[in-house]
Amino acid sequence: MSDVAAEAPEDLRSTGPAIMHWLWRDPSADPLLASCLATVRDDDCVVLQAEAALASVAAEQWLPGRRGRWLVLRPDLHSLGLQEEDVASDIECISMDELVSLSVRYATQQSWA
Amino acid sequence: MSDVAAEAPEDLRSTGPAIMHWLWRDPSADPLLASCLATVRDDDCVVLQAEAALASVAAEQWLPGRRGRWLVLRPDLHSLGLQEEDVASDIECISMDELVSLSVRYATQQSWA
Amino acid sequence: MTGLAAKPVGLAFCRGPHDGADARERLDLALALAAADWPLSLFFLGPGVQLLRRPAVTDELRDFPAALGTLVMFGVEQIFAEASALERYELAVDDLRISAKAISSAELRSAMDELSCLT
Amino acid sequence: MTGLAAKPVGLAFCRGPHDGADARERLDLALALAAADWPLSLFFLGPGVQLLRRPAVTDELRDFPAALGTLVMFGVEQIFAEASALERYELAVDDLRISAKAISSAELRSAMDELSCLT
Amino acid sequence: MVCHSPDQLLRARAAVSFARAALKAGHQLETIFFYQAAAAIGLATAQISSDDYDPRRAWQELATEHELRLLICVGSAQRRGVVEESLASGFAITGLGQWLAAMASADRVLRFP
Amino acid sequence: MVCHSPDQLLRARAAVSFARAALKAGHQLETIFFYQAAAAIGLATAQISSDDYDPRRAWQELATEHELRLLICVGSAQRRGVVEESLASGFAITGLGQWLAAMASADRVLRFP
Repeated sequence: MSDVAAEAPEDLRSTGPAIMHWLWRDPSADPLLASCLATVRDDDCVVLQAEAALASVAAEQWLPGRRGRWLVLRPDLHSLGLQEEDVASDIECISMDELVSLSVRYATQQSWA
Repeated sequence: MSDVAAEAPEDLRSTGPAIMHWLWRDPSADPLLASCLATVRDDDCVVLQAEAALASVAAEQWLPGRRGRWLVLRPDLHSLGLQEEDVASDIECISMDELVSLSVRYATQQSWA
Repeated sequence: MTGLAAKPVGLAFCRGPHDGADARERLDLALALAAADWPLSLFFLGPGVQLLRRPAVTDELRDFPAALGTLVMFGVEQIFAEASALERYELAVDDLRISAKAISSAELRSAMDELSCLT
Repeated sequence: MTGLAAKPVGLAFCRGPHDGADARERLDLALALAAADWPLSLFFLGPGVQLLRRPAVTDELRDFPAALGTLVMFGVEQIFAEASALERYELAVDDLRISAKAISSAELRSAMDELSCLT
Repeated sequence: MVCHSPDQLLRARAAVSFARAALKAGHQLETIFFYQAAAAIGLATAQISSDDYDPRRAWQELATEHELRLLICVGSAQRRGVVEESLASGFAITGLGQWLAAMASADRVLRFP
Repeated sequence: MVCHSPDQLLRARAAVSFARAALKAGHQLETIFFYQAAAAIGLATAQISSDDYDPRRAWQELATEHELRLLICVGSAQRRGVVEESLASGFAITGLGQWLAAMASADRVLRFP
């Protein structure tokens, strides 16, 4: 069985629908982070919710080799004492209204918590 | 400031009393595991309590370069579906009575949870 | 949009057996869905694979095997365990309490594609 | 055995600001000890260093700075933050909400040696 | 389906404000189902510090404005001491059957862990 | 000082059986202080499945046998809806002052997170 890190990206060229992944835990205490990273496809979307928003700061460290569209919510950033400037450049800062309108575009939502 | 992994063992040759460290969390979700490992001295003792008992099985993976005396409680092993044979050879399986008599020998107890 | 009932529901077990009541309460959810003949797939991910460990002795704290056995009795067959997690916790597929298929991340993703929701 | 009061008590903050009520309730403990003039050392370890982050805007969820400021007012001076954790969460010592000393693992261990208990 | 404990404030606010934003965007939302630790959100006897975000009040306000049903799973409630006498106004205790019925009529179900 | 939630069964059993073993070994143990999530262990209205380990009953039995005081911190209790009316027998609600007094007279304090 293949290891998470050894997974080749082309294995994920599935024909299924795109998924919106929701991450919820502080990246340093999240045993599911690697599992999530390994299942994300280029047309997927990943939302760093609540404590997971911390992963948007030292993103190279927490989220190496990420694919897909990555999002973080502004209210979460502010409650964690972070500013938009702290966030990695390829991660978008959005509002809750934007998240709602984005989420209906994905047939399946998956919570990693 | 030195990194946890780069810490030289000789830095820990303190003259203070030995400490009993208590680890409590599943090793895959424990952000404090590295912090604890880096402060353990040769004359210390580390108890893998509750979910932390899982670290006694794939110990090379979870607890690399460990120093000191390592313990795990038999009731925890059993409740996690593990047997004494599963435990790494340098980790001792003990009873709660043995833990009590050991713990009074250490002036300070530190919970990592 | 189509109704949820058109495709199977996926339930993901991501926490260990004694890490709070999470595993116990998600099993209740699985039992309710299975009893209502709802098509169901179960995923054991990360620390959740520990739920599948066959116990050496009966656990005095909480009895999981009964609930897992009932799910199999109800005809739930789509049971998957994350291969990398099995490895990390030193679990062999033959040692599991119920029969589960070890899947890679790519296979996990393909299985997710078949679901109406995964929760 | 000597009484606990002979040496300072160490309190370790190991969880983030919004990971349950842990941080809030440990601050209450620190305030009670400080108010009783109990010698006290505070340690911010792992995700706990996030409690020291100076907020960009006031947090509508819960107000930590007030309690931390009170501790400083009560004369608590022994405040330590794990250097490797500060680095991991990209925090600079100058950016912290209250003045804390960044310490290596070896220094953390030496500081622990001075305590009657660390909890 | 809301599953987080009432003291996980980031998660609690995420759930409430997602629901509010979805309603604002014209989505139909009928039932909020409280499962696991979230059952304690409906506990009237729990005192919340006046400075803190209050998930119980936030849900009550949203429910009143939009005629939402706030249903707590009976199993989760019993485990956490939430009984009819200690139930906050606006909340009701119900069985998993109600959740199944809501699932059957919904286009999607979102979990807030 | 017991801090874990009543549904963390491994931790709950560890605390009870450590206390039992310490008493058996002749150590003096007078006060068990319930703080944070452990306040809910003293909730009489919480129903525990008859098959599961029951921390509330385990503490009650130990307290009766050895005249222990089971003290719940008032702040933790209020947050979790533990009030005099819902308090399990054998438990009492108290302030942090009692904890300070116990600290002052004890040789050591152990925390079970």
